[in-house]
Amino acid sequence: MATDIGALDTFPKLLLHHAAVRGARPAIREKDRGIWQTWSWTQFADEVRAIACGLAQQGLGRGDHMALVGDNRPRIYAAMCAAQCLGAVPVPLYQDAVAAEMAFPIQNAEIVHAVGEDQEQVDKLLEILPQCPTLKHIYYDDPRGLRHYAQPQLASYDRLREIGVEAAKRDPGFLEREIEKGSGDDPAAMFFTSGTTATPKGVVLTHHALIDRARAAAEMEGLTDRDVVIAYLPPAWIGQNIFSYAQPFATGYCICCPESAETLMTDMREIGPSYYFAPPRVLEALLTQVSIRMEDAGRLKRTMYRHFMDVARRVGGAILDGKPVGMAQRLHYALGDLLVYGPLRNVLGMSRVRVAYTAGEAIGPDLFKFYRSIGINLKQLYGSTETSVFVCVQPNGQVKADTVGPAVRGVELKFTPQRELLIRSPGLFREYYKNPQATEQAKDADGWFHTGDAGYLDADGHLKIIDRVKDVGKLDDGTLFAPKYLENKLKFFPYIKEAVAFGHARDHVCAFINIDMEAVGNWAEKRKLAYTGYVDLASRKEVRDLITQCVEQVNADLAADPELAGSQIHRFLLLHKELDADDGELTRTRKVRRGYIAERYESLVEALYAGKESVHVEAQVRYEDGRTGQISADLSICDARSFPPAAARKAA
Amino acid sequence: MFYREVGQYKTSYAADQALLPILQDRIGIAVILLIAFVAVPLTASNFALDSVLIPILVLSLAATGLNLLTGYTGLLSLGTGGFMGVGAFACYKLTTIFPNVNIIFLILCSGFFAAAIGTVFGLPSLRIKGFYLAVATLAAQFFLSWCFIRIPWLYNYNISASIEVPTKTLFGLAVTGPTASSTTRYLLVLSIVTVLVLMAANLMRGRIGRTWMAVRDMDLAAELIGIRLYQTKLLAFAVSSFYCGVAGAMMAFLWLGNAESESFNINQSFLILFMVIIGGLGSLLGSFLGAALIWGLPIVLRHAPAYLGLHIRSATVDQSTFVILGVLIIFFLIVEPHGLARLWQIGKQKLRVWPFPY
Amino acid sequence: MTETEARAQRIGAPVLAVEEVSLTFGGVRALSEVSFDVREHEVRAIIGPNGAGKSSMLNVLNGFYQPQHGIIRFRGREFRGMKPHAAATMGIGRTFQNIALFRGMTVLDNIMVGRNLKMRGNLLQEAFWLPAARREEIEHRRAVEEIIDFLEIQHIRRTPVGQLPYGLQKRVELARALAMEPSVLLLDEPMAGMNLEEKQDMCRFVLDVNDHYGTTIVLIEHDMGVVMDISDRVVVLDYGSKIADGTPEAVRADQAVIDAYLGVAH
Amino acid sequence: MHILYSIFVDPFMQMAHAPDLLVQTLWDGLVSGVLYALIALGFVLIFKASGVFNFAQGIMVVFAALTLVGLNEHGVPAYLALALTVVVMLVLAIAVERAILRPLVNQPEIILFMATFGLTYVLIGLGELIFGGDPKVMISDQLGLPSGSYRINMLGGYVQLQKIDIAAAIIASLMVAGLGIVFNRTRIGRALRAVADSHRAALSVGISLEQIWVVVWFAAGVVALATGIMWGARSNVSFALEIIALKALPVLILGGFTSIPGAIVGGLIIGVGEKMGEFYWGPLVGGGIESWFAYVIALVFLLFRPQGLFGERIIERL
Repeated sequence: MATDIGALDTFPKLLLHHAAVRGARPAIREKDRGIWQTWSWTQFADEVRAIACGLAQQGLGRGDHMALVGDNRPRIYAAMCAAQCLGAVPVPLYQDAVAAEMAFPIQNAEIVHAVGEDQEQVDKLLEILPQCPTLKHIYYDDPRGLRHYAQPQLASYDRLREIGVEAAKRDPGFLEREIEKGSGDDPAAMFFTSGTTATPKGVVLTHHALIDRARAAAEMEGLTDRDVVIAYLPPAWIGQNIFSYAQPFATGYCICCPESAETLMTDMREIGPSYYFAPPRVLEALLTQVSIRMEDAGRLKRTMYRHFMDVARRVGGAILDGKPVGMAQRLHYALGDLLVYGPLRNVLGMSRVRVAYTAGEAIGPDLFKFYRSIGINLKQLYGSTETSVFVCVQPNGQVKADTVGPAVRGVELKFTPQRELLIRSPGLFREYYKNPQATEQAKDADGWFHTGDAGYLDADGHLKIIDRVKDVGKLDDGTLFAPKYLENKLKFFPYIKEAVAFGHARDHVCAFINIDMEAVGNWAEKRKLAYTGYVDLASRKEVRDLITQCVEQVNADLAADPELAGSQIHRFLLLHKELDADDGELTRTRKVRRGYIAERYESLVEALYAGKESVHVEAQVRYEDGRTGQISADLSICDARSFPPAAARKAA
Repeated sequence: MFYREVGQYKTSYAADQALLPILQDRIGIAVILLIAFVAVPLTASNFALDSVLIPILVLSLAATGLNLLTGYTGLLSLGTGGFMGVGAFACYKLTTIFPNVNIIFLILCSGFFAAAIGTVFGLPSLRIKGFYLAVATLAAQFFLSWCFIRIPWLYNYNISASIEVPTKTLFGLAVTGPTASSTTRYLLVLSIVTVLVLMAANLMRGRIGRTWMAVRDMDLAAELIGIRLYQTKLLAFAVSSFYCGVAGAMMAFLWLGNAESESFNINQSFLILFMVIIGGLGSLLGSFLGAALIWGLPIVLRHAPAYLGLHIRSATVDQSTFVILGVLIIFFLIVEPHGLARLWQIGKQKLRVWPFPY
Repeated sequence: MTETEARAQRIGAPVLAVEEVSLTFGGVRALSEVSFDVREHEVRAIIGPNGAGKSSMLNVLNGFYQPQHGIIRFRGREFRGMKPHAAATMGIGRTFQNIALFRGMTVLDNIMVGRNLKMRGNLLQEAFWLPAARREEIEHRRAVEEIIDFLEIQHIRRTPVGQLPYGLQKRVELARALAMEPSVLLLDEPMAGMNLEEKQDMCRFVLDVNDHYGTTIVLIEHDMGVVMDISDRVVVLDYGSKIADGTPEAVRADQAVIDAYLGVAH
Repeated sequence: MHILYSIFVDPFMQMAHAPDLLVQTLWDGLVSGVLYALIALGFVLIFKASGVFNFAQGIMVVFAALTLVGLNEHGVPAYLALALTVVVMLVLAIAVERAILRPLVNQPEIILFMATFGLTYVLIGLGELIFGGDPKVMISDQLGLPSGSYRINMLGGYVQLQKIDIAAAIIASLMVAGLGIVFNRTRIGRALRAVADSHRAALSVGISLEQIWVVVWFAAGVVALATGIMWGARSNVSFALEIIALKALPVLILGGFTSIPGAIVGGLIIGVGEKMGEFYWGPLVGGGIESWFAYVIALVFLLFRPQGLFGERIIERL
């Protein structure tokens, strides 16, 4: 190859490389106006050139920061690359965050230029303008509804593009010169961690870090420019950005943006991605959909489905891993593939998935086994924003339900006495922006990053994550209490949407449980149970009995594992409302904010441990359109049978 | 179950609006055409061709014509038989006046005559609707039947008031008349039917098809949107009669070899109406399924006793066919008022979302 | 320059007017000597208690009923009574009180029917799907996709209309009317039977249509809140005759209107 | 010029020359008009009560006549055969209600209309299976129906009036009067009309649809039997009759689908119109125009008054 791979150390250089080598190949597709609009690598490079020159005219210089707020759209990724061409640092923000949450990042990074997708994002930026004096230019992509906006800061993306095209004509070599100035160590992007605790921190990642990790994982999976990825998660989350920005630049494959959230399922089935990433909650939601729809099927189809699912549960995973399986079993599975698993993968849009990752939080073992058993090569991945994602990845053939796989090439792992995991890798972040104390705290002198996760290496060298260090607790009698592990087992049942376990420094474990409105509602309708809304459904006796059965089944599984037998759930209550990010109970990526919940529902936790039968709760709730209302309900507390730990079990 | 729609995405409107956007459907149609054009001529016996396949194809074309009018535009017509007759006699007169002109061209031209007559009898459709319109087409049927007997010029003053089809050749091969082999006639009928049904499918996915369906569903709203009701209805009558005319011409020339007023009487109209209703109003596939069932069933019933070794007087078999046919029509209307095509559509939809129910 | 001043500048001369229009059918006197005008780019509301003749007025405007008396003036031309087809060609589109969608077709086909006036494909071109017909179909499909995107109904593009919930059917009907690229749009109770959220969406769409496409809107509506919010001028009908005409604030304070609604003995 | 003369002037000249022939044609027209009216009456009965356009009314006439004659052939005395046929018609009504109408309640009219096509085929098949396909002679004398004819000399010639036709006219008018009273005055009549307007509305006020439909189809069956007897007396009983039943359609067009007097008046107009047309204008175009002339009359009528003589004006609202 003309330029050796080493010299391509920044994303803009990679862009020019792809435009030269595979110019006609599709770089990015977007379902818009009913069909898939396609940008080839040359077209994408031209778009980036126009926007970069435009931004340069508008005064965006090396080292400046530029905010990007919006859904997965080709123009958002073009703007991101354009900023990098000028040596500026793109800062993607969550598009469903409220205005207040955007103020801190913009002040912190002194952002002058921002690209917003549509009127909704522009309104948020205009709302926080008073607190962000630095913000001078806001470019909007979709002009809908913005015709009468006369604010001076506003300019349309198309106008920016026109300025860029004229500028590029005047000085054709300008962009190449700017790109040459860039080097691997320059910051490529800044991601604000959602942070389950204090204010968010700006993680600065260099070109080198992102590209190196992207290449390491690509080589491991043999990704080529023929692969296809669907980009549907928020671009501001490193989990999505690595797959829809860093890796396509590293390998040249094509990313596809769905038309809208409602059409995601059909768009995914149309595109048929070969390389797929989904956090556990998305996989859970899919499984719940599958079980609800199968429940409504005719008796014949249901029995067929259950029969072949048992076959899959027994042999599916083994066949996928290439382990030896009897011929009769293999034939039986093949029949199942024709009748159930093939069509199921087809309807879920996953027929062409070669590699599927899940990460972001620990996944329930049964949920994980379900996808592998129907032939989807789902593998676990561990990483975080600070480590450019790829730390541990399960290679094909060594996939286990409860580990996250061995370290990826170039990553070193070390453990502190409290079992905290330390990591050293080329993908480490440079610093928390303008937060030296946090940087020291996280990265010590000789480059080890403190992940804050507790875990250990198992016999095959696979990393096994227990929980967040500060969450891993001990019951009074010292037995290990890993709340996330319990919560994931509970969440495997379609009827349970979210769960929060308590037990640290207590004598037994209790839990809050959120029922899944759709699944339980469907279950109730089948039994002719009338209910008015979420609160009424959650308070019904029959629903409590249903959830008690689920909890008792979890307790039975826990009893089988000597280490966890002590942390069986004794008492639980069904929350009167769904935990929601808008009320601060979850992070933007739907992770439980344990500390906040314990503090806010203090009275409920005490009632659980005081052995009370029921507790009254008054809570303020924020509705979708911003109005707040009062919910009051009497939550009755239920007891769940726990099982004696199994006698001497052979080592797990 | 057999559908694998993953990866079939459309990057252009032309692809999105294709007749068969899904790959598996394209494969299905290709297989059917292959069987029809290659396998059948090689294997089918003359009996199968002459008394089963050719009739079904010809009647399917007539049913398609009626479906365009009744299924897609909502105008009930009982004059199909008459319009087919016009096609047959027009073709006969054309061959006598222009003996050496290509027969296929004449068959298609006779369709235009039927279209003209159809439009004339469609004129009342502006002022009257529903059953009342059925009377107008019934008047056409009886009037045309009367003409086929009372106007000797139509059958060249032949005393038996019927027409004998002369032998016509195409590229040296006998195509009509007694010497023409069943296979050639079958292939000719098949190609004409395929082309015309393809044209009908194209019409239905374009502007004209939509205006017809709009007139069927809510003609008042259609008018307020700027659709000229009168022109749309007349166009429907014209195109529908064209199809019936061509079907009639093929019936005389490529199937029976002769024709007289009896073969285009009111019973023929009812027969085709049954095919469209049982097959499925508003579905081209329905016309084929209906024709195959309503024509095929009596043949099967007639041969069933012999096949099963029971020997029943042929008269009783014929009469019981009537009863079974009547019971079948009622049964279908109860089970699926929208006909076989809807059953086929439901089945296909179930396969697409297999293993889910919806 | 505030929002309202921007709107006031854009409203032009009267584009549609009715003078002394009276309509009776079967002895029922639906309208008696009603006169009012509608200005370019305006959102004109027609309100009044049930049976006041609102729908009949709309049906006269787009030619569904022919008035016995009075004149309709549209863009400088006078008509004793409109022909439905003529009204459509001149750019008067409408939606219906109880939905008049084509139940046998999908959402996309319903909206494409709205493009009918603008399409020229003849029988031969369409039957053989010749390039001329194919190009025209694609060009009009693109225009329809703009409207689908505008009204955010991408996810129901291929659903048969009969299966849609009420609110979405109303939106598809608005899309079909917009597909005709009307200069005047008659909306017959577009928000009847909708919950709060659907009403807010429909209000936003009506305003966007008026703003983005510059279409003059004639709106029949019961919900006074909606009328006050989005209409520039209001005409009030009661028992077939006009009892008030003016800005929403003026009309709300008008005693005759209050009596009509609160039912003072006539 | 000659054509215009022969169409518009010559026929009327002929009428003037042979008034008795005119009267005879008129009488023949009236008689066939009565029979058309009777068939139309059967259609109206069922349409008025169940909204179903019963295409099978024609074959029911044939089936009733065949049953009567068939039973008689098997040695059943005439009056007993008549009673038995009435019972057969009752059984048929119950069967139709049970097998066709009940499962198709609330279906659109076209579906019910098609179901009656199915019924027609079933009855043709059954008729032929049980009673054989060949035409039969009506046993009118055993039933005490008058035979022979009166000869009245008038207007310089003579007019032949068949006694059977007079009897038919009397029976027809008795039936019409009876049904008219039942429909408009009695409780059952009101229920019948309610069901016709809307099945759901009738059900909501507790009218049992099944009962009403059986009553209505039975009444139509009896009318069909009477028609079969009258018709059979004139020309023998055969399946050709079924096509002639289609003539009832123009009668309904003229008279309106839901009015009983309309059916009678419509029938007479069509009957007379057809006979006159055939007799005077037929020869001009080669005769035999009887098969379609009735439809032309109805069509011309429709263009001026789409809802027929007595039907209500159809107002379409949006």
